[in-house]
Amino acid sequence: MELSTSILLTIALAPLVGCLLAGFLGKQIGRVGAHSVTILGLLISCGLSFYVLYQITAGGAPVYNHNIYTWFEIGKYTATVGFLIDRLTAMMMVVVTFVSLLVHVYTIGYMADDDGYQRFFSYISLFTFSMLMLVMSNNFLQLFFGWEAVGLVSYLLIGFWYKRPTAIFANLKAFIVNRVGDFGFLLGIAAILYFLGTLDYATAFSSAPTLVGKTLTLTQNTHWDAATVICILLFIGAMGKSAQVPLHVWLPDSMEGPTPISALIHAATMVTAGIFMVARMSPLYELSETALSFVLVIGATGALFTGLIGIVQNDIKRVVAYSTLSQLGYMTVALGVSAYAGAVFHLMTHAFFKALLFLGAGSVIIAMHHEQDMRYMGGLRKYMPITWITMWIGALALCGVPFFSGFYSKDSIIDAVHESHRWGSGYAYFCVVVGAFVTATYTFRQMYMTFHGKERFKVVEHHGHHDAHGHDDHHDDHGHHEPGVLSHPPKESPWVVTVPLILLAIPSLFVGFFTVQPVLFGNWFGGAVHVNEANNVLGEMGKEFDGSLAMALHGFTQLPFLLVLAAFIITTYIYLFNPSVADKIKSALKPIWVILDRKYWVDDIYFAIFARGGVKLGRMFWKGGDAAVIDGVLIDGSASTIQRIASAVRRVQSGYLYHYAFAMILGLILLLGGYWLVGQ
Amino acid sequence: MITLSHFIVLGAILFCISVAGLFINRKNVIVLLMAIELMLLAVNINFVAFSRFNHDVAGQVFVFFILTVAAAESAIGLAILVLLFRNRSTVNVTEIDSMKG
Amino acid sequence: MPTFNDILIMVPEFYLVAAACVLLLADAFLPAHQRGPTLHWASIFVLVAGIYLVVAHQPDGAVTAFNGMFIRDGVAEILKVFALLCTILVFIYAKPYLSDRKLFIGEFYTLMLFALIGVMLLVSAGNLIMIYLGLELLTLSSYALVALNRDSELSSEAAIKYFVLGALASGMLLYGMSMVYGATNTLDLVQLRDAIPHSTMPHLLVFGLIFMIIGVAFKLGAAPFHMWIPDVYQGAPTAVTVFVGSAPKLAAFGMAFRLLATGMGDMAHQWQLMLAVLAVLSLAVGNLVAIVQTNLKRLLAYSTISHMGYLLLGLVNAGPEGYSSAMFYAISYALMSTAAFGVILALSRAGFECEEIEDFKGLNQRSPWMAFLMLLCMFSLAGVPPMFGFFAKLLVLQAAIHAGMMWLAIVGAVFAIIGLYYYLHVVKVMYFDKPVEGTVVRLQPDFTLRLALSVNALVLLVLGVYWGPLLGWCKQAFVG
Amino acid sequence: MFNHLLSLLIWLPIAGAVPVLLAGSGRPNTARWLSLLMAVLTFVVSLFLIPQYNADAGGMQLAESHLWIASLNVHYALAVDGISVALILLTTFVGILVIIGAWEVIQDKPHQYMAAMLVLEGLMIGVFCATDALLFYVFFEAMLIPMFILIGIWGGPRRVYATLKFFIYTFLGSIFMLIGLIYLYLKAGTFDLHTLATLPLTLTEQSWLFFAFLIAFAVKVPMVPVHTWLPDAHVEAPTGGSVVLAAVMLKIGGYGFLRFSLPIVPDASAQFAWLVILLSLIAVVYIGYVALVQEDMKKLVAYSSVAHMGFVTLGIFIGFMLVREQGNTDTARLGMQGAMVQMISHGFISGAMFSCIGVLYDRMHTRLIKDYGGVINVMPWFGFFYVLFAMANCGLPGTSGFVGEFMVILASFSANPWIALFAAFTLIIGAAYTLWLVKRVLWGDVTNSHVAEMQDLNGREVIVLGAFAAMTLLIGIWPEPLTHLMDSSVSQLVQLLAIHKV
Amino acid sequence: MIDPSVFQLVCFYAFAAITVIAALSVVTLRNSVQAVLALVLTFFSTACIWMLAEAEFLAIALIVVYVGAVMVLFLFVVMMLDIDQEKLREGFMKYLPVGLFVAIAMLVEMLGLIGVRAMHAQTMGENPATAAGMSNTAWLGQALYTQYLLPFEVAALILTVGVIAAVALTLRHRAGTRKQQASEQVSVRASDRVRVIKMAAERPVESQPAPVQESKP
Repeated sequence: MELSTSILLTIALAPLVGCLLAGFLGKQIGRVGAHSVTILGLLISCGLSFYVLYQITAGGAPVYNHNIYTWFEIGKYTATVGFLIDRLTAMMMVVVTFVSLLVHVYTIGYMADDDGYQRFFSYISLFTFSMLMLVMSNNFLQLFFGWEAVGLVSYLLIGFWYKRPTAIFANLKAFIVNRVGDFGFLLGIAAILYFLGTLDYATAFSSAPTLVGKTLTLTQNTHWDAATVICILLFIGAMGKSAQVPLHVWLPDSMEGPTPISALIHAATMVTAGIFMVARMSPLYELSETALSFVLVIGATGALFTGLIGIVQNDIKRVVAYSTLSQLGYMTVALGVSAYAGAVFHLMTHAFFKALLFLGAGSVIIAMHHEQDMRYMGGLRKYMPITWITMWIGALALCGVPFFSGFYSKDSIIDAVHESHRWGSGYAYFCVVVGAFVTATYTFRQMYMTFHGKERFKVVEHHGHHDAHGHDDHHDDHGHHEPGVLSHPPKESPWVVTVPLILLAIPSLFVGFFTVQPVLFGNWFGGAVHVNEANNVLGEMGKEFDGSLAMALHGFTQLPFLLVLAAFIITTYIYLFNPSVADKIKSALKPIWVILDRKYWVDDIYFAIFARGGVKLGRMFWKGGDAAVIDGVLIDGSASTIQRIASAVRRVQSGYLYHYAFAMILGLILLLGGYWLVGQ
Repeated sequence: MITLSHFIVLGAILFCISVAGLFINRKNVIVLLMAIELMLLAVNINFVAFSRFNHDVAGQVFVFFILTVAAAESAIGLAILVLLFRNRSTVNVTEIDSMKG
Repeated sequence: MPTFNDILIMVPEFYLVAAACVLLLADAFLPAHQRGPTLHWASIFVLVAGIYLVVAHQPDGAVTAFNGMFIRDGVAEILKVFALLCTILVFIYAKPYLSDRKLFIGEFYTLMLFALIGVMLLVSAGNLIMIYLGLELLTLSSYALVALNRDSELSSEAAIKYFVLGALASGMLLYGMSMVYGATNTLDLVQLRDAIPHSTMPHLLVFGLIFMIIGVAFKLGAAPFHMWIPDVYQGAPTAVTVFVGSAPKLAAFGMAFRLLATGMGDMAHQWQLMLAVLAVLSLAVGNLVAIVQTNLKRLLAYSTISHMGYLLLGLVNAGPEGYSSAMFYAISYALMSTAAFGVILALSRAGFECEEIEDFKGLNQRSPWMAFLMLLCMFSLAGVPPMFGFFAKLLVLQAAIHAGMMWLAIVGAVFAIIGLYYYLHVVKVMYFDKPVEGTVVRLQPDFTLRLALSVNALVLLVLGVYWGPLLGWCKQAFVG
Repeated sequence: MFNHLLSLLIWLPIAGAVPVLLAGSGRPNTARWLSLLMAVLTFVVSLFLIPQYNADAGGMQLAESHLWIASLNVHYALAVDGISVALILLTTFVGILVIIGAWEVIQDKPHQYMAAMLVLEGLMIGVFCATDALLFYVFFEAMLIPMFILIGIWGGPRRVYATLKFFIYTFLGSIFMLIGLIYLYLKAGTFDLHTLATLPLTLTEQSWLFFAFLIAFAVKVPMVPVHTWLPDAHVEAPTGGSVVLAAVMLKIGGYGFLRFSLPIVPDASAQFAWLVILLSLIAVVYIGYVALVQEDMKKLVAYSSVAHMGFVTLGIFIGFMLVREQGNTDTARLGMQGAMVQMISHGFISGAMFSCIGVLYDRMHTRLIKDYGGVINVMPWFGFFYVLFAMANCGLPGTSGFVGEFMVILASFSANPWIALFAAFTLIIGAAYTLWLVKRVLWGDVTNSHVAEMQDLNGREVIVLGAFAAMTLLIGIWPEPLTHLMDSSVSQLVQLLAIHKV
Repeated sequence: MIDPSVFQLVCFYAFAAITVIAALSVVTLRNSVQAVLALVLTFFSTACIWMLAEAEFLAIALIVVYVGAVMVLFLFVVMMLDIDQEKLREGFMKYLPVGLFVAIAMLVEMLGLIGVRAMHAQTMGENPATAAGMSNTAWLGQALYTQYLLPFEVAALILTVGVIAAVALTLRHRAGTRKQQASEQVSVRASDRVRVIKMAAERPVESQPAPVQESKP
């Protein structure tokens, strides 16, 4: 049965309606009204998404690819707005709407006392709409629209607490870094239009083979392969959005936003848009080995090196953020070895467990009265058991412990890299394997520092201070409170917080086990993802695959698990039994620690070169170019020159009669002389 | 034998003298007026000469008119001069420079 | 011998001479308190009737009278109509100014009328003698008019400068005429034109031509023969300046046309380049020096010099198209300058000349209408569409380009930009500056003045839209 | 009425200025209502263009022609094509908003202000209608007078410098065009643009004429390096003046290229297309950097206007590369459409940005960025609009700012990837300067007591900003009606690009 | 026997020399009165040269009009204005070189351009007046009153303007001076000047000395 357009439109527009109602009528409908309409919108959207997924996978609905309306039509170029619903899309829709729905619910608790309550709901609904437009698009234009729109919402949400200087710095940074990516992305779209003459996916993919042999002439002697150019340009976009090295710098800073959006946008959905996009463009990427190697190397670098930074972070959210960077690297590596399904699979599992980790961290932060520094936590498990347990589930999934969903996706990626013979796969394999150890290290460290060990906070009861705590604190600077001093003892979060945690813990546990076979090895995506036979590493792996259970059991003997185990032992020793070792290691490896703490100085270099350098360059252009040369010399200069000439010439008009007469006589002599010279 | 060039050269010389007079005389307006009379005289010599040498009456008629007009002109010029002297008590050209630039 | 027909052709001139004489007598014999107003209205009536006489009974094509001494043709007709019109405006504008300064005397009117007769004779001259006499009639009257304010130092200084330089210029003109006469043996312009190709002494012709061009250039006020203009414009009583800036410019164009086109048209290739050089110098000097002026009358004087540069751009074309454009320019300039000086006159009063640019500060606050009229004048002078002045510039630029002198047109354009600055400066002072504390700008209460001035300035806008007929008229005059 | 629709459009506001002026300073409210009435009336009349103009047929329609100056063969000739219709609608739309925007802001001689605005509106419509070069020139120049007055009287402290610079700069540009036009007239015997387009010209002639046109329109657009009048004029102009200047007047430069450079001197335009493209790219990159460091909000937006208008010239002139070197007319159409959409869209966005700054200025009487901070705390609704327009200004998809830039970048990639590379740089630098501005003005805690006292938008301001916002979003979400309106005309223009005159 | 033509030439040179020297004196003499007298001499010798050219009427007119009227006017003005002669000639020498240079440069240019050589061949030939069978004066007069009637009338107009202008500029109404008031004279009525008193032609018979209450009107 063909999917109906109105259902798809409803899926996309229901969150938008919620957003507009909550945003424009927020005052009128109040807090309850705001979260009710937006959650209702999401419920509709999510429910219908599940329906669509069902129809696509089980209901036998054909791939939906129709235009809604024409955006512009100029000559042979037509830009439209339309939907392409295949299995890839359907899965993404479910992930997006499901996580978003849970985040909406969670937000009720997390933002309970915030002034910008309605605004926040409006934003996250707007985000859901944008993300849906992105994943449901059937053309590059709409893809770009969604691409930028999620960027906008991300900008708004990172700067949600606009009074914080760090937040408004972070959102500007996030937007501009993303724009660097979009810069490449837009050029990539332009290149597609140039080579393939269309913005429509289906047409573009079907004519993709014509790219072979085409080149782009950059200079007289430089000809680049068309597919490579297109793919690298598009991937630059993905690097921005999915925070790949070297455009990763915005993501850790984006943690300035409220935790729900860290979970939704900066972990589960938006940052994976790049992964989704590359998977979507697989017919193009398959044409260029070079581009895929590029993707591979970038991803591998990110997977390892950003994970390392996570080890030295003390902010609970930042640890998760660096973990996200690292995991995005894994996904990218999967793309790089043409294991698109693996990437998307990891995307899905990661969406669940990373959202879980973020929301869990958020729950901790609520309990700690918005204290995010793990050095002032510890021993929280007895105060908040649900959070503790669910977070452990997420943590183990993240580490890739067999049977957890993360294991299936991550281990498959490691295997796929191992299988691949693509240029750079050796480096990538090293990175992802070491990355597994690093992941486990920072994850266990985080869990121990938060939930186990000694309580490193004090509880000082304030009286008559009821209003000052809680979520109003958002608007205060961090330094306002003495660190590690709480006015109430920490307690478990309300049900609106814990229910989403539980609901996310379930898929984190099981989704991998049940879906790994079809998604990875069953050609579940069908035509949505295209892999050349020669590159089909998953296909190779599929030949050896004999069930989820076997895979998990086999996993216990593999190198990645052994590394996780090693990390477990080390961190357990250090953080549970002998905390002083941590400091010793820190001082022993001071130089390395500094490198990691300064995040390889990437931020500093960028700030110095691009931000400060840009301003300096701008000032030079302005003062030197516009003010000095154009205005100073050309405009005002010529004006003052004319003034000077005028002042000089006016002196000829001396007032003396004999000068006047002399001028006339001189004129006569000149005319006579001129004629004498010229005329004769 | 007197030729046309004699007259014309004489006229030219007188013209140049008057021009020089206009220029080198920096003090007295009256001399300026006289230099102009010299110039007109040069013109008249030309006209008379051309008239005579080309056997045409028009030149001499023109001279007649020039003489007439010059008389009226002198009258007005001197009137202005008198006016100037009354107002400023000077006919010194170097002092008549309240308007310039 | 003159026939009745000769007199009939010259009826407007004779009528004006007679009227001037009657007014002269009336001035002498009317009681003192009646003199001023009577002469004023009578003069205006005389001029209005004069316009009628000029326009009415216009013979088809060009006719001559008194053995070719006098030519009555379209060119003369148009120039005369506008000269008369300008003089009427001058009378209306001048009246309150003159009354305030005890200059409301008969001599003003009679001398103006005689000057006007000079203008009319000059533009109709068919003979070198007539050119000379017409010119002298005009200039002698003008000398006297400039000096009319007998107690003013500036006035007499302006007059003596004007006189000496004017006499020098007419001396040069005469010298040139003598040479041309020597070369062609005739003084009649038409015969002159016929004789030029057969002249045995072509050098003499060019030589004379140069001197005559100086005479014309002086009358126009083209650089470097412009030196008198700023001082005379500033020193003369404003009521006289407004005249000097209008009708005599028309006459100067007429004179140039008669001498250069009618008389020496065959030598156009000789004088074109000379005029071009003069045009460039005028544009440069006029526009540049105007920038640094603080006195509005002096500024307008320099602006005149630059405008004469543009007029020369038209003449350089040396064809009917160029002449018509130059005439159009002369007319437009006369109307613009009359209006601009009219505003100065309207704002002046006893003891206050209102001629410094400073005096116009904040005019828009005090008298928005006057400020608006002045704004129209300034934009028109600057040549900004849709004002009249723009189209005049357009035509002369076109004429210059058509003559193959693209470089000249470009020079004209460049100086138009420079010129724009000082016109805008005046507008700026009126509109953007605050009025100086303590000064009171009071408008002359004279209703006729206000009405005429408004019409005069608005015409600059109206003709900017509806200038076709005037151009057609000008072109018609040069056909055939 | 439809026979003289265009005349009516031109003269209605101009004639309307007379009663407004006559209302005098004594009855300011009468003047205000009268001028609003006139502006609305003009807008309503302009709406008739949509049904009256046949967008599918394209070409010049609704023509009127009367002999104006018989002896010069000058005609009062009006006609519109799709591009003109779009620009006229923009003009009349903005015309209403500036009058509403000035309602109680202009207290000093409001009747003169309103009258000047109306006259300006009529003249601008005239520019877009004229099909006779001389008529075009007259409107083109006459516009300067009311603008000169607007900036000079109601402008900021350095208004005199700014307005003189504005006037002389523009005059400088156009006077050379006048000479070019005269030259053409002498060759063709007419100022009729259609005839001039078919006039054969040698390449040398075309080159000279090209530069004559270039300087005129480059100043107007403005292109680097003749752009410096714009920041000054904008900074000093009253809000309404800035809005009109940015929203409509700059478009006349781009429009001029279409009407003059393209049809009359196609070969020279093709030959020197690289120059225009180069200047456009410099506008995008260099001006982007200059905008980044501005300390005055209006100056920043003014510089961003220069950068955005770079896309207009870029979109027009890459057409030559595409058509002449590749025969790629469809892409050329895309680029040209992009340029046109950019013109319209920039009209709304820059108008809106300047209106926003006007809103702030009316409350604080300063335009320096450093005097603001945390405005969102006290003016949330304003913040909404401000962010919306800022996003539109940096070309966010879904807003009109994206459409034109998108098309131009797509088309320019086909012409030469390097061009697209530099053009697309606007994505980064545009976002940087716009959002940095937003950050410093809007976000953050309230920086000083003056900001704390600011009131949120009043109803009048909401109407103005809301109208701009509606148009910005409408075009951003569904540009098809706009592109369809202009498509036939653009396609005809692109056909002209291929015509060789030598 | 001297050839008349040679004699003429000698005379010409003599008068021309005087003219030139006198003209130079006009522009160089320190004393204005002397300068005027030098100018008179210039005119006089020029008149003689015109005589040589057989333009008798003009020669006489030059002397009558110029020497007799204009120069007298000049002298009158020079003497009327009390001018410090010494001061007025200061710095004269400073500008002489420039003046000389300008004058000579111009002379060279002029003579070069005029083409004096070509004129050298042109001789006077027969006196046209004599050829027409009349005197120079009649010859001139005939042209003046027929062909040049209009200019002649205009010249009259110019003279009128000269009179008006000169009077308007210089006539001053000093307080206390008595002068004619033409307008008053014209507008006067008989009643203003003469009072006609009605009175009886004869004294009545019973005439008495006037009573006290009766007073003279």
